[in-house]
Amino acid sequence: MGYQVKLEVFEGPLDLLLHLISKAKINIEDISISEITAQYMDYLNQMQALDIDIASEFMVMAATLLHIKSCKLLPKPAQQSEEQEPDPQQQLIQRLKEYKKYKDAGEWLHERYMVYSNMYSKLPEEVVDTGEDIKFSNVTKQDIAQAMMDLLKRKNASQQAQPVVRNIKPETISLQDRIRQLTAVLVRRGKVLFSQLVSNKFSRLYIIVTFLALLEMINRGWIKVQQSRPFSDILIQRKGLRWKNNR
Amino acid sequence: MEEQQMMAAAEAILFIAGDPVPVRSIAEVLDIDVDTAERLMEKIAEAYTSQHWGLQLIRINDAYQLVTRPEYGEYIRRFTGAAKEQSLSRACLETLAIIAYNQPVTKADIEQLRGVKCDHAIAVLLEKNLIREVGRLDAPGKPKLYGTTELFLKSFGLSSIDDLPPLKPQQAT
Amino acid sequence: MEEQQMMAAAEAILFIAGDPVPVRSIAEVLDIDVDTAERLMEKIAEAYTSQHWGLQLIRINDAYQLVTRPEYGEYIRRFTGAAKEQSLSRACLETLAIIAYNQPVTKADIEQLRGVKCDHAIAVLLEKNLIREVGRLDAPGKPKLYGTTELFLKSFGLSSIDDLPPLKPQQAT
Repeated sequence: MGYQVKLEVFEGPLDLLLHLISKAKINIEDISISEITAQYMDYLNQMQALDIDIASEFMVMAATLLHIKSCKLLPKPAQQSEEQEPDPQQQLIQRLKEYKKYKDAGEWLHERYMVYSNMYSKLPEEVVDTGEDIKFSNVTKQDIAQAMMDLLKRKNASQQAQPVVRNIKPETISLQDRIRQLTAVLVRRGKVLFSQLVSNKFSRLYIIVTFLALLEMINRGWIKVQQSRPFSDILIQRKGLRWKNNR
Repeated sequence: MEEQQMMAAAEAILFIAGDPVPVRSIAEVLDIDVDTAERLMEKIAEAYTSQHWGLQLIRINDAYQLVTRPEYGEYIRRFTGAAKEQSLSRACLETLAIIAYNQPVTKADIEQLRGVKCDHAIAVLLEKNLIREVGRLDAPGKPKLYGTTELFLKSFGLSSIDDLPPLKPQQAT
Repeated sequence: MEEQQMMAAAEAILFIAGDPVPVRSIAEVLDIDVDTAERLMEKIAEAYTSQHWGLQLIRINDAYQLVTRPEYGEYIRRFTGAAKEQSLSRACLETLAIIAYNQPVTKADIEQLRGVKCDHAIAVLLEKNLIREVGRLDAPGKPKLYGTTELFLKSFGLSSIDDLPPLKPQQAT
């Protein structure tokens, strides 16, 4: 591990250029191409030194900057070609100004979102014929699976077709899924600490489900657990658990 | 927190819940004692009686629930009548499927998936003994967790819950 | 029917519906014309602002919806155990801004403006249901066109896309 320098992350070459311009405290129109090019290349070199992948867009912009710089060094072209080709520096300035507008709009949206994502709505009441008696005599397990798949499909479809309300979304994680995940971990690693399976970045529900999954796995005789003393970490070991158990 | 703000927060919670909300849940969420919460709820109920028009706050044992006034039932029927009425069997089947595949699961989880309130379907399934309460979630509302019963397994010829057919992955539309 | 009663009935309907209710549905159920219904909703919205504490009536396009006030979001999350909506990344916000102001717009247009690839940001925004495909451009490759959704309006407190502030022309940085 080498020495790590924290490098600001930019959303792209335009973002980086705007940063350099604001650092220099100048207007977009007043950029000095040779200065900005030097600073831009300097930043790319730092990224390279830190082994950060440089996206191709940054390289394209570097080439553009160098092109503009070289144009400035060359004698003015004849008039006819000046009419045909717009000044690349002016083009770049135009792009920067356009981009800055949306960058600012994005910041405005961010502030709004922080407020309005705190608004919640109520779920609609279900309208059913309460006089009806339910009959499940002809219903099979396949119908249950189908109902679940229909639901998921409907949910997908409705999200695309008529997006209206974001209701409160409690995260859901199924016990079966968690058992499957834990099985995969244990088949691969043989043993694992409980603390490695949950951390405070997970929700309480997630931790509960993990715990329930482990209890279920103990119950099925798939794993064995050890705790050296109260509140200490729990060691979970594979026992008679093979991948096919889970099928 | 000032009383006015506490009333506002309590009103928002009652609205979102739709169901009866125990006074102690309100107390827990607002970090006040139960007696204070109780007085708060009575104040809201009074305000609803004097100011409000279509809604009222009713008390059921130790819980309060925001409901529509019966006088406007006719308009509600007219409104919901325009919406397509779903068959109860279908509503119950969907609810049962969600519980079977995601157990243990709260009512809120089920409703989120179905996109509607599911009180009626859950009541019917409980009554038919196809689902049962398997515990409570450790959240201020202490919501009940539902799971399927032995009768459910028997009724659908499953030897265990793992016998449920796997769900095919959903294709994005 | 007196106005007071109509307001009460409309409030009850809004509560039952949960989702945004189009003004014309209200008009139909109450058997009044759309303009009268519109005025009624405005009156309810005002009353909610002055009398209610935790709730408000918002307008989204031609529909109205009862929602909780943003100030009390934290209490609702505490009550339901829901996670806070994560803030959107800068890439997503910039992409969303471009789509909101220029819709319908292709990915190529967005990428041209931002100067970077936007696949990931677009995928996230689609998943969060803030944008959607609104069609395809009649050009080689038939590229998809993107636009914002109603959820976008609601999530950003806009009653229509015209509510977006004008883009600031860039002078000084």
